[in-house]
Amino acid sequence: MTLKVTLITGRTINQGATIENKTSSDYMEATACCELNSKDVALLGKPGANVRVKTKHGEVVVKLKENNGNPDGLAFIPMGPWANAVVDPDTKGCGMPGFKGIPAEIEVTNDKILLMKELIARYK
Amino acid sequence: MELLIKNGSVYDPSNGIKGDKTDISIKDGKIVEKVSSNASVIDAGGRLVMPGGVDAHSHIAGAKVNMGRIMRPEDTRAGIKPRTKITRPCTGYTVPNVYAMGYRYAQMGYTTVFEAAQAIMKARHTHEELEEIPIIDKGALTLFGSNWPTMDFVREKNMDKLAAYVAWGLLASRGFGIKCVNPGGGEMWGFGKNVTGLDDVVPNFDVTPKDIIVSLMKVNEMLGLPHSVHLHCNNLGKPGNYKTTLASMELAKQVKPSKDRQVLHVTHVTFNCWGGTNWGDFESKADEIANYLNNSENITTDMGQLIFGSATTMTADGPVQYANAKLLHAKWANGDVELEDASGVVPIFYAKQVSIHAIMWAMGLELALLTKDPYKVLLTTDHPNGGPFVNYPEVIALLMSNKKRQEEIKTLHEAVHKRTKIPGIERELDFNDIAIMTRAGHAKVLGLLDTKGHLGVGADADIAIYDIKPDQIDPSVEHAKIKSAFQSAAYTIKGGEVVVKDGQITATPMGRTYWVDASVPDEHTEIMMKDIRMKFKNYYSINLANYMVQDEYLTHPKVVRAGVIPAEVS
Amino acid sequence: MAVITDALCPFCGCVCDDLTIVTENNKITEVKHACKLGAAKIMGHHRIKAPMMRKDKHSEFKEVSYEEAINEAARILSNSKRPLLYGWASAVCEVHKKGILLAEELGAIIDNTATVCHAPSTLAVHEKGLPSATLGQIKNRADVIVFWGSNPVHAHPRHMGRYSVFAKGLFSEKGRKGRKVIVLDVRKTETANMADEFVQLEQGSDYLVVSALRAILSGHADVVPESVGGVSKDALLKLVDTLKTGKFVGIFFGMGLTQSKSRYKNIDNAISLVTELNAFTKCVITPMRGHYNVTGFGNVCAWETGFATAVDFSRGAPYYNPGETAANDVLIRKETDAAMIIAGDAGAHFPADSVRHLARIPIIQIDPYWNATTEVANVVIPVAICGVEVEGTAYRMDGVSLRMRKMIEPTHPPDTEILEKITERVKVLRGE
Amino acid sequence: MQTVTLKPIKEIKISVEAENISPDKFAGKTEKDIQSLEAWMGNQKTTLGELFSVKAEGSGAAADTKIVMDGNFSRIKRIGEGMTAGLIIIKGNVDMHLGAKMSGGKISVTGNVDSWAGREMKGGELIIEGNAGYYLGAGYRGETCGMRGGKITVLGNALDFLGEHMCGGEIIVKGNAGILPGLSNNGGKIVIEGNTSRPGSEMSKGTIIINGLVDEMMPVFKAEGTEAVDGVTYRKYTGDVIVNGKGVLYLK
Repeated sequence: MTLKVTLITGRTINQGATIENKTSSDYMEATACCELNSKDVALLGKPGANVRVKTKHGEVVVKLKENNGNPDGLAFIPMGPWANAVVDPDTKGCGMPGFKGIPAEIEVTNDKILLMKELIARYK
Repeated sequence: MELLIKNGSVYDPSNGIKGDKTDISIKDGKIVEKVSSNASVIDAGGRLVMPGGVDAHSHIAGAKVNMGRIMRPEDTRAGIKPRTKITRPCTGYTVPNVYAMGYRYAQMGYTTVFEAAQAIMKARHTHEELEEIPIIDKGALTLFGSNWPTMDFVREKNMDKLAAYVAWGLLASRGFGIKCVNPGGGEMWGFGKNVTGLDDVVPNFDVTPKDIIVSLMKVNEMLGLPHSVHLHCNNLGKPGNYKTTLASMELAKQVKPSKDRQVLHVTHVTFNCWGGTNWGDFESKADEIANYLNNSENITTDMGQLIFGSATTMTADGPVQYANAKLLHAKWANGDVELEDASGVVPIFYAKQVSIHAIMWAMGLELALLTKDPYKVLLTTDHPNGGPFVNYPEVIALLMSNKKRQEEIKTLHEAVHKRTKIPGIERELDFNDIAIMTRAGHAKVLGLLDTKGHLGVGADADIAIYDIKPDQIDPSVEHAKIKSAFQSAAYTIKGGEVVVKDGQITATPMGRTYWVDASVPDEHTEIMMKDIRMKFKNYYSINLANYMVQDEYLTHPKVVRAGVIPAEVS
Repeated sequence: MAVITDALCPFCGCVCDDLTIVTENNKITEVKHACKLGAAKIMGHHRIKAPMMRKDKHSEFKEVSYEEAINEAARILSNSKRPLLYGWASAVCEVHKKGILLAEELGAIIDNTATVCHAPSTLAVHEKGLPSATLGQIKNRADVIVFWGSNPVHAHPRHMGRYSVFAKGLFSEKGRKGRKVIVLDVRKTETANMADEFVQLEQGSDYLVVSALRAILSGHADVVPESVGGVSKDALLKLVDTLKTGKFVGIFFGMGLTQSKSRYKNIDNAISLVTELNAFTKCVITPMRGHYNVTGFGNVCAWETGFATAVDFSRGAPYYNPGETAANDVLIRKETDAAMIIAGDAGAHFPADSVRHLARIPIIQIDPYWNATTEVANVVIPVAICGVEVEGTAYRMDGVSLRMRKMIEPTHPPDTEILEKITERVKVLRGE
Repeated sequence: MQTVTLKPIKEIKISVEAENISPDKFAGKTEKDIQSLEAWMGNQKTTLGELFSVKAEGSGAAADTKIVMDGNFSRIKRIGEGMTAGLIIIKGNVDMHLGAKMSGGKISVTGNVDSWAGREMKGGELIIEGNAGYYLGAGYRGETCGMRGGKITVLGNALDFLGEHMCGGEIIVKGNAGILPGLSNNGGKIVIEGNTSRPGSEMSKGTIIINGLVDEMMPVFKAEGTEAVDGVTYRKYTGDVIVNGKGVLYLK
């Protein structure tokens, strides 16, 4: 099943608490995840599953998480390298890329979540 | 280092020199009796020599100046100049970057400039910028007029505590003197309101602007501060406000000066000598202010001259800036500072065909020309409120030439004829008057006449040489030449070093920052600090330990000592 | 054991100045009063030990001397036709000054982390100004507090306690009880859970909602349709009424506005709303700045160059035009041919396309920590941590400047020293 | 009559600022003079001759000067900046700020132009056969006036913020436009044949005509029934009511 969502990215407290420790598993746990409400999560599978998030700009595998503050069809990935694999680079004439409001598709996958090092290595 | 300036036509009003051919000897940054034969020599060749310019009221550094830059990239791009081997890049017209600020003043022969308003809580920012303004000496006046401790101590009628607070506030902000802006109004703006006159009661504090002004004047003289209270009157920006200005000046009679200077400096009169009751019957009452000045002894003013074109208004008077923004449909920055004061920044364009602007243009000139004693009216534009300081030469030319004024009047809205006296004023100021209004007067008003604004022995070797031969020019006719000569000094000498030659920057030494260390009895400070500690505990959003400006922010300090004058002397 | 009181927190734009730090043998053993974010940073993480260089992006780093790394950094930068100096927000203002001087020397673009955070707010300030106030003004007076597209529970954990929702002051002695708290967001955040009113917007519709509020405020409710951006007209009318009748309204906004559809125009519009509200009450607006000194960079850059960020020195004089001169603009266009990333992590916080270009060009990283930028760097120069090991100036989100304290002695040189040496070396290489 | 032909002679990756490519700057100059005119590539000062082959024929004043640019100029900024007269014909794509501040003459482009084409334009004509970027005919940061006069025609699409702060002149987009066209329009005329979204916010004067679909309508306009413009019936709206605007928005 592929879920069509609008993706936003942003800060979380755990992302912030580990931001100066980006090689750690804590940072990865805090940021390599995608939050959906339980209804949307149920459409895909269970929290903790690996999901592939795909946009026009790229794709990335992250862990599925539940956040019932999200309305239906809204996905949230904490800011960081995993989120940035799929955001819109267009700066819209004002210098700011599109970190929020990106149409995305989400599906469960067996692929593993890349480490920060591996993720960045893809760009080399 | 020795330097000798020969053959200058010297104007040094406070030493009574009016165009005499006098040599000036300089050693180690000071003016001395004479120098050895090793001294390097500048032959002024009969050209005009004056003390370095002094500006007692300009907005050159701090939170609101920088907000002006941040909100006005269109102004920044108006004054772009790439870096050179000596100079950093310059930007801006009304809100220049720090480098342009120093270079452009120096290029006009100015060597000392005072920032006219800093809130204590934001003083660290002011000093960060002052530290990067090259060449000139500088200092900053500190806002006290709406501070909660000020109003508390005024209400308690406890002048000892108020004096202790002012002394401590000057230390905390490394400030030079007391600035009082729309007293009481800053507090009321906290809830979007304002005072309407000297007798309004400020809610919750139970004091009036009058109480605040008089009390601050009293403690200013108790402390024997070099400068007097520096007042931006209530009701600024409202037609009819000249009455408030006159009533504020009248308050000065209640206090005796502690030294040979005014007890009250009323600033940028262009913005508070307004007659009429609305924009329709708006008229100049600068003549009334001048008349008052001519009949009083202890008040000084400055012009705040309007310059046509782009300006950026910036002031601690928060409510007036909101009113401006609304009136002009312009962008508006507001900067309330907790427990202390307000501020606002609004861009404006002064147009010759707008009646209000034409009338305001006349006001500063009327004030300067109708007031007999030039020591009572300093030349300022309230930079950048009336216009940028780079226009001082334009103002000088207007003051020296009735012909220029009449030519200008022809291009203005007709209201200038009906609502001002300027068309009929024939007086033309001479070089001595100008030297007072741009140097000696400022130094005297600031209380710095010992080392600034004159060329006598012991003075700082801050000197300007202009490409004018005073005995060979008729300023009335050749006003364009006057203007261009004052725009671009032949030499500016700062602390004995040539920093400008032929209008070009030749060296960029760092100037000093003046601040006043005023002593009060320890027991007064202790009592006062109890209140202050309570305010930090309950109200401020930072801790007392992080409030005071640290030594690191004054790498070239110049401390002026003052303090409570014992009862038997005062 | 040493105890430092009134210490300042070098994490977020709140710059809390009431921390107590306990140290022993030049190690921080305890941090009191800080939030989770501040405590984590101050307690410290794994550090880069020594300067490192590598032949190409695929080979392993080798430790080198500072001198070697600095010389290589200077060589890379002075050979560059379109250098970018990016980051700065996690450093004190003293570092920014050195950085701007280096940018001038190189003819570089200098940009800071606001470019992916609140730089759009600055663009809005160009249009409409910024009616704001210090945080203590909110604390003492505000009876209505609005968080729009910002989530302080996560991003500024002590904001509500120290400055806004719960803070007590002279005219707000009841604290939380005397205040109405409104949250506008696209999802119900933890901050929204604490609010009296939560207004849920459709993602990307903030601009429309602000305009609807302004239309109602200006007496034109008749033109507003029954629902705007997922918010009912009734809710909008009620919101306007709440805002109008507050005695002092404090609005805080975050990246929900700066990064969504319409970008800076959302803030532009919101600033107008605030200005117009002042006809009815006192209202101020403040951006929730992220890094503790991102506001400082904007200030230093403004007083030195006239522009707050994204300054292009390529022709010797400052030129500014985000959309053209901001970091991602030049990276996505693949113009940048060398970059220095300092006190900010472009590798982690820029879109993939930008990082892809960073991975193709020589990169110098100056930072205390190993992060995503390290993965694409050629030269890595570790430095002391500003605000922990180095003192200096920082500007709180409301523009109040504060002096960060030194808590322990540094084990690495400060950024200022590295920048000075690079600048000196660049001058030598250029024969100056 | 003078005709100057420029062709790229190398691939250019770093943007070049070439405000000297203008009939006013070329008028009366020899091939050699033109070759030695300054341009900046990043932080390197260079010349037009280093970047382009320059062929000049004839001589004349700016009004009689035609510049023909043939090739890919997608990294050349500020072409025709401030030009007062003459003609620039570009067969290819160009970078930002094409015809910025121009007050006369004509520029036509067969390809695409990047952002800020016609920025602060005062007069003259700009014809873009391809697509335009962001801020077409807009202003500079912080200024209250963008385009003041002249005419811009885009045969393709334009991106966001077109005609921002326009104080006069006319912009016609045959394709679609991005969000917020005619923002703070203060007297200009904008015609969009295709689709757009959020038009006319904060407009105080001027006219915006949209023949395609409007994705999202600003909640700040008063419906004024229908009105015919050049024989076509439109729904008419006036606003922006927030600023007591007298702007007119015509939707099909």
